[in-house]
Amino acid sequence: MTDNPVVLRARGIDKSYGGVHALADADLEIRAGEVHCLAGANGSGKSTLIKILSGVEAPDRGEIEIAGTVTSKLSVVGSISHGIQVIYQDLSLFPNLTVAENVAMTTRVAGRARIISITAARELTLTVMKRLELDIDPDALLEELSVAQRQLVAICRAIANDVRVLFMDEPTTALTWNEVGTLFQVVSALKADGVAIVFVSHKTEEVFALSDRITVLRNGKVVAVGGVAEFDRDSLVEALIGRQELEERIVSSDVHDSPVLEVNSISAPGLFAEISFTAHAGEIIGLTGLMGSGRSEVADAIFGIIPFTSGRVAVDGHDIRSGDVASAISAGIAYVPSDRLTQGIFLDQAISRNLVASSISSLANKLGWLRPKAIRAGVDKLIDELSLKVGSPDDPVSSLSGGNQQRVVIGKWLATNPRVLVLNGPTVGVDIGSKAAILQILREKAAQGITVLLISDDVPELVSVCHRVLVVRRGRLVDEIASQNVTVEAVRERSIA
Amino acid sequence: MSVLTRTPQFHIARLRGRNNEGVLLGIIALLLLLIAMFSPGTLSPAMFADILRSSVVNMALALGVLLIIISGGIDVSFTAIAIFAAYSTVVLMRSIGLDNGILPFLAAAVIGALLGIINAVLVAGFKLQTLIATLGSQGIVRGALLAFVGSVYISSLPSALAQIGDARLTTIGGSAVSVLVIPVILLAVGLAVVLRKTMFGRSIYAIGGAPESARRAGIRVGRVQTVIYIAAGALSGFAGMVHVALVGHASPFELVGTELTVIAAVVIGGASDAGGRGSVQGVALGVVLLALIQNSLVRLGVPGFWHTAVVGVVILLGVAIQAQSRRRRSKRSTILESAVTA
Amino acid sequence: MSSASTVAPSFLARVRRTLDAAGHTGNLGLLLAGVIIVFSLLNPSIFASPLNLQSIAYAVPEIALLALAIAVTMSSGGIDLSIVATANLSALGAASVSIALMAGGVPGDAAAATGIAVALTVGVGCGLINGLLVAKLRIAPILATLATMTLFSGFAVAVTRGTPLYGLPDAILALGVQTVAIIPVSFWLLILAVVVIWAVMNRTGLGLRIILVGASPEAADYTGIRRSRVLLSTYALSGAIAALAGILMSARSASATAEYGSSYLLLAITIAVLGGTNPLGGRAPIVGVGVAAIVLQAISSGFNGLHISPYIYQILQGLILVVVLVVEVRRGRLTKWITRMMSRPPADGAALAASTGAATPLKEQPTPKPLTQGSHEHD
Amino acid sequence: SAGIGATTDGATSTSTSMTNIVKLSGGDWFNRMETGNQEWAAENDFTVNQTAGDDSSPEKQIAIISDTIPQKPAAITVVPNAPESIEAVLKRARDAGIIVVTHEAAGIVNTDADIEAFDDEAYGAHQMDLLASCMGDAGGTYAHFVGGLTVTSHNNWVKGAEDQASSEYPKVKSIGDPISSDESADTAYQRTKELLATYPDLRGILGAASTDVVGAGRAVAEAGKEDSVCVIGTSLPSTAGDALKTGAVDTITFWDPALAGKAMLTIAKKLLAGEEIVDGTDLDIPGYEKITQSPDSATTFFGTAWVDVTAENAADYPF
Ligand SMILES: Nc1ncnc2c1ncn2[C@@H]1O[C@H](COP(=O)(O)OP(=O)(O)OP(=O)(O)O)[C@@H](O)[C@H]1O
Ligand SMILES: Nc1ncnc2c1ncn2[C@@H]1O[C@H](COP(=O)(O)OP(=O)(O)OP(=O)(O)O)[C@@H](O)[C@H]1O
Ligand SMILES: [Mg+2]
Ligand SMILES: [Mg+2]
Repeated sequence: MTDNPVVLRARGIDKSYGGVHALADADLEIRAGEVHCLAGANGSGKSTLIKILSGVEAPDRGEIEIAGTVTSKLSVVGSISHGIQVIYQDLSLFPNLTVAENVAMTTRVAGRARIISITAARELTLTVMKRLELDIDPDALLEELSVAQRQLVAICRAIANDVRVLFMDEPTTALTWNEVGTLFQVVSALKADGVAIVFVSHKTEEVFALSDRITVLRNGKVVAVGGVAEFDRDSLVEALIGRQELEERIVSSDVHDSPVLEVNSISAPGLFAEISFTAHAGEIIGLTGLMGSGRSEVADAIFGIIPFTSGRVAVDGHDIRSGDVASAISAGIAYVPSDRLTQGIFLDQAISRNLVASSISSLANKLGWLRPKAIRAGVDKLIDELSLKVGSPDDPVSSLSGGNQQRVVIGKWLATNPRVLVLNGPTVGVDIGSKAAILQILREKAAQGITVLLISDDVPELVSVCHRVLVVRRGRLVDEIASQNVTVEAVRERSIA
Repeated sequence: MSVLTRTPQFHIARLRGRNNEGVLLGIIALLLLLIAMFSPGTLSPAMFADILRSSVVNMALALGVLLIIISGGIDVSFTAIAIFAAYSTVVLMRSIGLDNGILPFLAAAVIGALLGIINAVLVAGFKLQTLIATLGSQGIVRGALLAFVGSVYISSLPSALAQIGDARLTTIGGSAVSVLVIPVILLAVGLAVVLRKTMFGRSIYAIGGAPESARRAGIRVGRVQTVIYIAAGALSGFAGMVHVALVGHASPFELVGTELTVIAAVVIGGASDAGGRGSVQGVALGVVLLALIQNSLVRLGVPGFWHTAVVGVVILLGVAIQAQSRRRRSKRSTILESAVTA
Repeated sequence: MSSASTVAPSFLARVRRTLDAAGHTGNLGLLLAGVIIVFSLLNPSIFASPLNLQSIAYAVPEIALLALAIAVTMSSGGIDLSIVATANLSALGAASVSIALMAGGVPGDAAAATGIAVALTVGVGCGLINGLLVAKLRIAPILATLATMTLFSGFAVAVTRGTPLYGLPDAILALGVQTVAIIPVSFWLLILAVVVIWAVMNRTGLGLRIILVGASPEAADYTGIRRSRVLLSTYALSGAIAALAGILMSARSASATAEYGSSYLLLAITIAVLGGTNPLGGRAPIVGVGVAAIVLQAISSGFNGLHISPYIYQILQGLILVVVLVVEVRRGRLTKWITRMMSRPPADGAALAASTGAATPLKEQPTPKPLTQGSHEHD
Repeated sequence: SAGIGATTDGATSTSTSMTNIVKLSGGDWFNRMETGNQEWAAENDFTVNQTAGDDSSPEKQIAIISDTIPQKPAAITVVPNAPESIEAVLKRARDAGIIVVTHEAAGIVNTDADIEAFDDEAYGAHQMDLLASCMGDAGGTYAHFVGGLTVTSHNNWVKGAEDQASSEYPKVKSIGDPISSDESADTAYQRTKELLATYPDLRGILGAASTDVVGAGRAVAEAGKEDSVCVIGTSLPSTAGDALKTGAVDTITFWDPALAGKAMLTIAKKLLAGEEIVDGTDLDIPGYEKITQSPDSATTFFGTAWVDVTAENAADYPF
């Protein structure tokens, strides 16, 4: 691999956003036909580096060398015409256009097309989808697709072009395991064609399974570069966060017998059917299954976002009205949703406002007037309890790193003194350091008698905190792995089956 | 991997049209039926000519608004631009003694385009929100017209222009169809083609749907916006001239104040206020629907004092139907998702 | 060396810091001071005279209240275009009820109180209709209220058959002409309303919820905020404020009609935005909106006093809106935009060359010069 | 009945300026009034400023009157957009010692004198007389356009015409409510086309806004019904002259705004000089030689200043 010619090289890249130094003197070298992993904790600058190499952002300093020319800044069209393609972390697709138009868009822009042909776009799309063994209606509007399908469309769009360097910014977060498998096959095929692939992932297993070389970023600086053989799990984790990862199974034996959350045979047509389980005070229950198995929908239904048509959900014996978030909250359920940025936080609002958002009524007197002192005390307590790294509570929550933002979401719910804490993928896209902190919070809350329902497909994470793990498949609860049997192997085996 | 089978309701959705064109046609048919029941004598070919006549100017104005709404913006300055361009063209023609039937339309379009640059600078250059930018430019343009160009009613147009305004393409049931219908139809068809078939047109939808994605796909967002606002200015200027030619006089106080009606027509025609959606066909139906209502009130014998209220009810119905169908569409998306998981 | 030279900078620094803390509203305050100074110099005998300041104070309240109604709905991420129609309908409600009561022998003050209550009820009712359309039927606010604007004013024309209602009780009329400590009663009412609305938006659960819903409706749903209930309250609040404006309008014009204030709609939006309201929601600068209303009215009044054409004022109003926001958005954008617009798009195959400005092959020149930022694609 | 004199201490004002506040800045009508103002100012030792809002909304007019008060002119003459709406601000002006004279505001309370070119209902009746004589013995149905449904003077004319028809011309019938043209000739044109389609036997159209007869006349001419449909209404020769020539419009009526402007100023000057305005006062202005006091309001006076213009005499009125 190291003999292959360099197709893209970045040297001494610096980039600041206001006060945030996102990249500091970062170098990156990409060779033809390699799979290059760009690793780093949240906010370490991976996405920023990709945006600079695709011409979306201009670096403050540094140079980019591509195809024998050196520049201080690429244009988007320039990068595309040099065969650079990106699957962005947020996909960057067009919800209001059809699948075919989405797939064909970049090729047309780069080709300076003036007139477009729907049929040609459709054909292009079908060709690419055949290659990926996909069957998505090219005439469907993108907004009608599921998140996983959109992810696949983004992949189609990237490889529909004449691609020489393919950046994939966390492309697997929304995919099921078999979709990930197909993606890996495509990656191998592209690699065989001499395409360079730059791959961002927080999943260490993926990193080792796929990459030839690894570049590790920390706080905007490159802290390690080398062939995959030069790393092992521990050294990678150390490079990522500068210390060893703790992911052993720490589960308290302090579970009470009293049932707190009772889910009794709830169904929602087309989503899930006859789900039943009981969770006790102090218990952390894992809920896992393939993407699209219905596990997220079960969580949504318990919180009242999706109505269930039969069965009942009760907290401490009190029934919750189907499809009524307010009744779930007043029964003591708290919910950390899967999409932090759009569902979890109010991005431009102050950290303090985010922290009180769920407990407004308890912070107001009978006439609806807020009690400023109570608010300030509550906010300070939470910041302390969650060890949030904040400048001032009046700063916008957008000024926080991803891990801290996620802790704000959890804190917002802790302020309501919940009986049941439901978390949907709380550590997705969160770096290892924050992840450990979040899992520790869950353990502490369980120890205080809160019931925790953790929806996740991160098996080591489930193993590390859960007393029991429930497995959902095709909308049904198919398995329960009891405490003594919770191991990485067991969970993985049973949820794939 | 995921398999998406096309469900039957998907085909029904296609029948309704992506922008509810089918539903709009239904409402129009219903209104015609009402007229046929309550005032059968007036349901004549002449009525269609009348509706065409009263749709022409709004249609020309709506084309520019459509461009901006698809791109995710909103414009309240276009009527000011329209009347500025048309009125100052007439003033200019009178002062230099020019008498021509074609040039004034071009001149008004050019003046409109120049005024469109103000919006382009504010939106594409300074990144102001479009409502703010066009509120500001509306005041500037209208104030400049009345302060510096003129504030008097010009009762007779240069004769060649007056002739164009009076020229009939044909007469349907005693009602004249102005030749000015032709350029407006040509512009509409042209814009429809541009929006559907050209990269520029698709870029407008892309920008309206997801601006940051558009930039990342290599679309020059600022440049497209600049062209949009200048083109919308030109269309408004042209529309202003059509108005002046049709009414046979030039008054600087006209058109301004009708912007919300035109926007309503565009939105009833299926353009999304959030951007990324809308079609020329839909807008044409929206414009015709509003013209039909306004033209039916007398025919249906609605008392004069109730006219505005009835128009309000119909606009409410129109926007409610569009909102409901959008909701249904987002529901469909979850249904499809469940079809995948099942 | 006197201590004055050392005191001055620190004093200025303190002023600067206070203004920074006040942010946009502080800048508006500066603008207002500037406007007053300029017009006092241009028209010394008249502008700063108590009578003229009084005249400004008479004009501000109704339009400021309408702008506040807009600001409240904007902070929830919506807009209420029906405010003027609501104000008129409310005023008509107040007028017809109080006139009828007085005709039936009820004392004027009681009739006035009842009338005001009726107006507020009508205003809240109109607001609830808007709220239902926005929250339950999920119609985009700009469209829902565009429709109700036409509906409400059409309804008002129809029931009054276009004729104005006269003979309001003296207690209502007094709001339009009386002063307390030289300042018009209506201006005192405005101050009271600003304080109350500010408190509602910043010190109550409802206000916080409105702002959060405006900041992110989806996150609000996932936070357990009952969005439709909040939106209903938002539009009801806006309707109530509009009703108050309606009462002041009828007090000032001594009558109630269906078509008063048609020029106020765009002006109210302008004031709300100039005051610092974000049309996309999440911000409710109530005091800023009040100051913005005074700024525009002071300029308008100054122009009238100098016999400058109202059309010039219209230009200036547009300019102020645009310039204030442009200055805040950031300078330097314009030159960037112009260069970008002037540059030709690169020709086929030469995309990179164009994008790199002065591209140089690596071999020939190992240390590339820092390249000029010129023809870049960067918005 | 008793005449009126200045009821304020305004007679002591030393100012020699007067302000004429009209409905809308610019436009033929008030430009003509301004011509009269300046002629009058040149003949009398006063300066006269005309001012107005940038649109004809009552709220802007209130603000302008309010802003005029601090300048303390000797008098203000006002043509209100909505007479009722300026009562409160006029009261403030009079309290500040300014003489207030109004026009097109019969019955307004807070004025020193209101001078009307004519009695609104008499004017409406006069238009009905013209229409009835044009329609002939057979009579028929007619429609009435107003500039806006809330314009008081237009509504008064409508009422005057209706009352005249029901008492004098039983065969002349209104189709119903007046129709709003929104002050737009084009709207009048379109509504007229619909009227012609809906009421095939329509025989007459009355217009209140100056553009109404232009639009209506055009629709009538297009339908080839110049001879069977009478189009009569308020307009100006400069606006409707062409339509009169072609026969699309039969007769227009109006009053000369220049003379109305002069009448207001003359009254103001008389009041300032301490003179009284009484029934029969001669303002020495054509049409206002012997003004009559309204039976309903002591401060309202009527002239007889309306003019009927047909194709024959249009050239006599160059505005
Ligand atoms: N968009 C932003 N604007 C302003 N400041 C920011 C922004 N993003 C991050 N910061 C600041 O930069 C700091 C470093 O961010 P970064 O994402 O690298 O944190 P981190 O070390 O990864 O934290 P965590 O472990 O919680 O994810 C943050 O703590 C924050 O104060
Ligand atoms: N547009 C922006 N404005 C302000 N700060 C930004 C912006 N984009 C990125 N940042 C900040 O720059 C830093 C690097 O962000 P970047 O998105 O590159 O991180 P990342 O490594 O991709 O993180 P993640 O793993 O969460 O995707 C972070 O502190 C981030 O908050
Ligand atoms: Mg990233
Ligand atoms: Mg005739």
